[in-house]
Amino acid sequence: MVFLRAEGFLGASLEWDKEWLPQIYKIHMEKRAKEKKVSPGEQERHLLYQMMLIRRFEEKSAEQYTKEKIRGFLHLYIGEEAVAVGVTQALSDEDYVLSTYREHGHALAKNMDSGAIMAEMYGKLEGCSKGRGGSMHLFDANINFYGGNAIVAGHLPMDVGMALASKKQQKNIITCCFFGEGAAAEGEFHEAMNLAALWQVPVLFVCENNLYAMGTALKYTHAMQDLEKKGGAYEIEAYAVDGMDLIAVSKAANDAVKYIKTNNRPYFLVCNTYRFRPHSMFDAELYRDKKEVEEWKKKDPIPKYQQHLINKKLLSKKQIDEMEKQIEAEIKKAVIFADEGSWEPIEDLTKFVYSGQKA
Amino acid sequence: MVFLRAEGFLGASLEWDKEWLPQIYKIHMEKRAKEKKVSPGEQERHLLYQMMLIRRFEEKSAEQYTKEKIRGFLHLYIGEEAVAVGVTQALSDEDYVLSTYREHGHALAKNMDSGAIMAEMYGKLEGCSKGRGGSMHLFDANINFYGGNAIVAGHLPMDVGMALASKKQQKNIITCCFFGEGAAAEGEFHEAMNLAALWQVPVLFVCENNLYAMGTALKYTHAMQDLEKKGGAYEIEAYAVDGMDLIAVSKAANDAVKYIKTNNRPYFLVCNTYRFRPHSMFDAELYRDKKEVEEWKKKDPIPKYQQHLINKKLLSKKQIDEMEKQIEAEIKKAVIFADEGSWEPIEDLTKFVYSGQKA
Amino acid sequence: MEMVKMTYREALKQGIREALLNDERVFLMGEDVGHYGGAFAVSKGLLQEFGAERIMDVPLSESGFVGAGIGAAMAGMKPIVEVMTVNFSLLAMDQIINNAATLLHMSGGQLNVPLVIRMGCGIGRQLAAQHSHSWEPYFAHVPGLVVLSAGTHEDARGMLLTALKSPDPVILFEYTFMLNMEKEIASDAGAMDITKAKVRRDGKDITLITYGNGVYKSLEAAEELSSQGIEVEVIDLRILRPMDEETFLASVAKTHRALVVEDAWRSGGMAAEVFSRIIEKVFFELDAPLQRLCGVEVPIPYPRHLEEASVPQSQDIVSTIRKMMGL
Amino acid sequence: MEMVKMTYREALKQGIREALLNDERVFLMGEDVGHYGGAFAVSKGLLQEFGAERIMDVPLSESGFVGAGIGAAMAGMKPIVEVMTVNFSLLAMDQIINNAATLLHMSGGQLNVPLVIRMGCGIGRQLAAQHSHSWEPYFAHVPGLVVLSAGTHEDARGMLLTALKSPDPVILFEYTFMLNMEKEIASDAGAMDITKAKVRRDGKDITLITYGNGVYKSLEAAEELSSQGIEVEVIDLRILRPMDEETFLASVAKTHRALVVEDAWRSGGMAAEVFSRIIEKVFFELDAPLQRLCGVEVPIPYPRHLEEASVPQSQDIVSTIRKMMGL
Ligand SMILES: Cc1ncc(C[n+]2csc(CCOP(=O)(O)OP(=O)(O)O)c2C)c(N)n1
Ligand SMILES: Cc1ncc(C[n+]2csc(CCOP(=O)(O)OP(=O)(O)O)c2C)c(N)n1
Ligand SMILES: [Mg+2]
Ligand SMILES: [Mg+2]
Repeated sequence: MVFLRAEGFLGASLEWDKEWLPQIYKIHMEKRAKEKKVSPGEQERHLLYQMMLIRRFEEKSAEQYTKEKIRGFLHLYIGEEAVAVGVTQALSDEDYVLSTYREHGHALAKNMDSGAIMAEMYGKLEGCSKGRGGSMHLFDANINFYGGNAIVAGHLPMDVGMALASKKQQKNIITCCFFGEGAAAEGEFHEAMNLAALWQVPVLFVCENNLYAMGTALKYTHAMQDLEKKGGAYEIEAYAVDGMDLIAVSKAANDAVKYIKTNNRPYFLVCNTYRFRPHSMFDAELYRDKKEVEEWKKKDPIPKYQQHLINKKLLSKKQIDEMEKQIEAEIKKAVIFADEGSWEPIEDLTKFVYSGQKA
Repeated sequence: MVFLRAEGFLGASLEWDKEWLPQIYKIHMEKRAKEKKVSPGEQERHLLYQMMLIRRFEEKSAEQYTKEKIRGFLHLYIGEEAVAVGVTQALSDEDYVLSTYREHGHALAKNMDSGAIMAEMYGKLEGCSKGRGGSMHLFDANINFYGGNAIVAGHLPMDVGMALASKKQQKNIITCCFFGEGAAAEGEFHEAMNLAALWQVPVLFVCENNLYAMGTALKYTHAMQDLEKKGGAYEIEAYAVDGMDLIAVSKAANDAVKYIKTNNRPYFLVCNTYRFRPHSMFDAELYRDKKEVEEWKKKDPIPKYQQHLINKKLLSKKQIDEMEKQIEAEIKKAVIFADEGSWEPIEDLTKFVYSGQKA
Repeated sequence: MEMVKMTYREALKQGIREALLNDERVFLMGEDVGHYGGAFAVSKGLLQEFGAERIMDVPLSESGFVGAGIGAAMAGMKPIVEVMTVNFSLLAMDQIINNAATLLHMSGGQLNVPLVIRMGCGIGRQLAAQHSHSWEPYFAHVPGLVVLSAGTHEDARGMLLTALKSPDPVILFEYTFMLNMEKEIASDAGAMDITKAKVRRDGKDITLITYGNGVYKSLEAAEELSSQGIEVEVIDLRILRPMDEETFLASVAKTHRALVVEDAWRSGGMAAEVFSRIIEKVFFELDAPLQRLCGVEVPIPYPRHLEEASVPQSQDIVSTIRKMMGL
Repeated sequence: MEMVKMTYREALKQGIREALLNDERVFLMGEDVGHYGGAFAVSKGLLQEFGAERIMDVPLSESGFVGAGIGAAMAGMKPIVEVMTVNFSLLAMDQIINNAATLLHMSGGQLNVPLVIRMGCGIGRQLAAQHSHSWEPYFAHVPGLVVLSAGTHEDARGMLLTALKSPDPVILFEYTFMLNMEKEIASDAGAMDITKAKVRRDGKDITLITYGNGVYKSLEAAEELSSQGIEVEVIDLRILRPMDEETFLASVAKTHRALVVEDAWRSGGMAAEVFSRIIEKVFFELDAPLQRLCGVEVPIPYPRHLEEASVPQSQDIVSTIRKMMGL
């Protein structure tokens, strides 16, 4: 196979892409198939499980916040679960994922350990970022989850750089980044989209359009509100999908990944969604109507997907109950893990300022 | 009239715009007509004069550069004259103009005194910026010329802010800014376009696409090279015009101004042009073919417009000769003015760091 | 003089409100200043009171709207631009330094930029490494800027009003840590001078120079030390640029000892500059080496105990001064 | 040791070329580094030699391509990112500080960023207020960054090679002013240490601490002073962060006098930090107040005579030292 020949970095010229890419995609799909649960409905129930886990995990986080176990800013993802789960199921474990400060859902979907997340939010040494980061800064390089970035849009250029590296290294992976519609107004969005398209790197840009950037509604953030149309300004293929529908998101994400792998070009996926909760725990929600929130809650992706699986006979009420128990147990374990975690000694404060500093 | 009623700042609500704007435009056009030269062909010859003046002034600048009278970076505009002249003729004297480091042409078109420009490039106290700025930083607030900005794209946000101020103050003016196609890759372009469209402020964005940003060709700068299409990403009306053709540029600029005045919205005008000279005097031009330059020189806007006027019987060879003499005299005067100018005393070095510092 | 109790947040809000009432050229622009009510609820209610032309919500685009503020100021308005926190100001650094601070000079004195940029600053809510910085030294380094630090409630209430009279760009630091803190201030508190440092407490034994979050912490430490017989003179720099050195030089000439306290990172912080001026101007007055207590040189960590350990606390001040006094 | 004559520009280029030859993970990315040959002709010919994958021209988008460099470094490459001049680095400040310098800490030690950012720095070509700054102090203030200043031809040749071995982000300052300057360097000059300051000239009477454009100017002044009987010890800081204080502290302990020279603005410049360390560590060794000669606090003006007046010149050094020595 062509890509096995290219052992070192940077050896091959740009020309190989065209013949080489469809092969890569085939191999990728075979690998994904192996990773996926195989018995009928198993994969579907797994996705449902992930959405439900995110939901319950976040509810528990809110609870721990009011108990002051978690401090700082806590941004909940509740309502948007179909996006993280639907997009991530299209990725392989080796793919890089970058996210924002509203990233618990993406981290869980990428299979980050829920105990490590909870411990991180407590600020404990056992947290995924050794407690240094808290809720906004989840990192786990082992599972290729690169944060947890709290400067809005600040991760988009990095994202392109990681994809550039993977292209130069001829790793057959893509880099996926999540960001809000508010982030798309930043100059970094513009620069990152242009660079990705110019360099033809495998990036999946996922814009989670939840209609608000803190309290600023879409119409005050963007003059042009069909965000997917922004792809055209960079010759980037783009698509908008109903982000409240797991099936639609999954299909769109699969298509996007296929496009990226076969064309070696970036892709811009807009997921139209809604957060049911305030922006963070500091938000009095003065800027939107309770009624609007209630309307959106009717589109809750979790019951919708449950119903779909029940209709398809891939899920029973009993299985839902079991899942709930399992999730309850997992979250309980996570909380105990966090509660029992340890505080980093103050003497270690300056650790991690430079590599190889005193451990 | 509606707008006479609104005396103070900020008094009126946003609603008045719609009825009020066409009236503003009418008044504006009457005013422009008065400013314009009135006898047949006078206005046309004036525009030709401006283009020729810019050309000769720049040639003289290059000469003064080799004599080391002018130092630093000198960016010549030769080849692009139709853009500055065609756009500026559509503006009124009160309109704000902002430009880049390649701004001699815009300054002259806006009627900046050629002696003050030459003296500035010499670094003399009599220069338009008291010699502090040099070639890249021409400023003259009296004629509403706001630089002379050498951070690429750095003036675009300011531009929007000036237009915002004029809107709040209900001044019936527009803000026009010139920038290169390279600048459009910067995040500031994205942010400024979006803000201008959101705030519906009267900005004319003029992108001078001369195909190179220093030595980086358009195809390495933008994934999507039909720059006017970028307007759509911000719901901004856009148009691309042959920037080597004064008549086309003038018409496009007049249309743009009309659009801005009647809709109170920004406009994005792309002028496709070419610089005949190196990027600056430090450029060895390794990145483009001599042949390409020669091809473009055939499209020189000055002979083209001369021929047009001759065909239209609005210009005679004799008149051209006269113009050339007049220009020669004006430039000679400018050089003498600069030569005879004075150096700022070193004791005044820290003047102009804060307002009202020792004079 | 009648005194009223109010939070630092309320003091800030009253200042902004008064500025809006005083001058119709003034408008407030920033992310979430309007509909949301301000990220830290400082501008809550102002949109309803003054309308959308005076209280402008802007998209996430720091370089864009700060630059727009510069343009609006050049063209005759008096914008107050809020950068939600100093951490995000890096995105607007080019506009602030290469444009706002430079245009006057570059244009040979033609273009002044009467703009005020307010920024939340510092630690205090466990917001971790991208939301907790103390970057006053960055701005204090730049000729052309006026840099103010509101370390007390009266300055929170009044600095803005004077800043808006400045013909040149002003950076005004406000402190997240203090938002909920209640203090008494004069009921008629208004515009504050923005040219001089202030002696916040008289003392004869040692000079403590500080600003921002350091002010109340230092006063607290001074109280405790006073009960131990050490009289600390506490000076609030207030204006970080152009720095008023007379006030602290006079104090050092009196006490012959000085400590500088700040939350900003140690290397290249404000303390280093204060040291330098003391050394250059009153070196022979010193009875002991100068000392500084600064932020630890680390991106601020999330857990409370580490966050607290990363900036000087009032107990650190007490023990350092005791050591400096040979106790 | 065979010596060869070369310009500072050539030294830089040889360093980059060697880095590209040494390690195939290394690539150079920046505005006009390829087809144009580098804004200052430093990378001329490298595109032809190494191809477009190793020498990448990028669009004007400083935040974007610096951020991309960070990402590429995180993912196993060794990017050299050129920011044409430090003046434009403000556009990438958020990426450099909030990401490159912070990721290691914020991720609890997981993500290091082995990136080198090269920047042209300082005055020298009458490029005026938006193209002439000396902003080393900005970067030297930031924990997590390694900040290098190539004040000599051998450092121009060799610092980059060592920098590329750093697991953490390095900012490497190069000086526009020196590009055409020819000096002799060892024909086998290679990687240079990046942990220690260097005594560039021994002396017993006074310590002169400098970096960057200050080095050759200081050596020139020292020569002249030597002929007048004053022996100046010239120390090139080289590493602005983490600063090697031992070298200059030892020198001050020997000479008991010190002057710091730099092109950067005075208030909050590197000199202030050097002062502070001297005061904190060897205060009682001082026989006289420390002094500093720094950049005048003004955006750099265009005319040559004003540009020259805005940074210390070798004659200023001579006369200041004579005064400090009581002559
Ligand atoms: C550069 C920057 N500016 C401002 C903020 C403060 N802030 C945090 S989240 C946020 C809104 C972001 O909205 P969006 O991108 O739509 O994401 P969402 O929170 O809706 O998921 C703002 C303004 C920040 N963190 N970074
Ligand atoms: C922010 C910034 N980056 C880089 C530069 C260096 N530089 C000056 S002009 C230029 C090219 C600009 O190209 P374009 O916008 O197309 O304008 P043109 O010079 O072609 O008129 C560059 C890279 C700069 N001045 N500012
Ligand atoms: Mg959003
Ligand atoms: Mg161009």
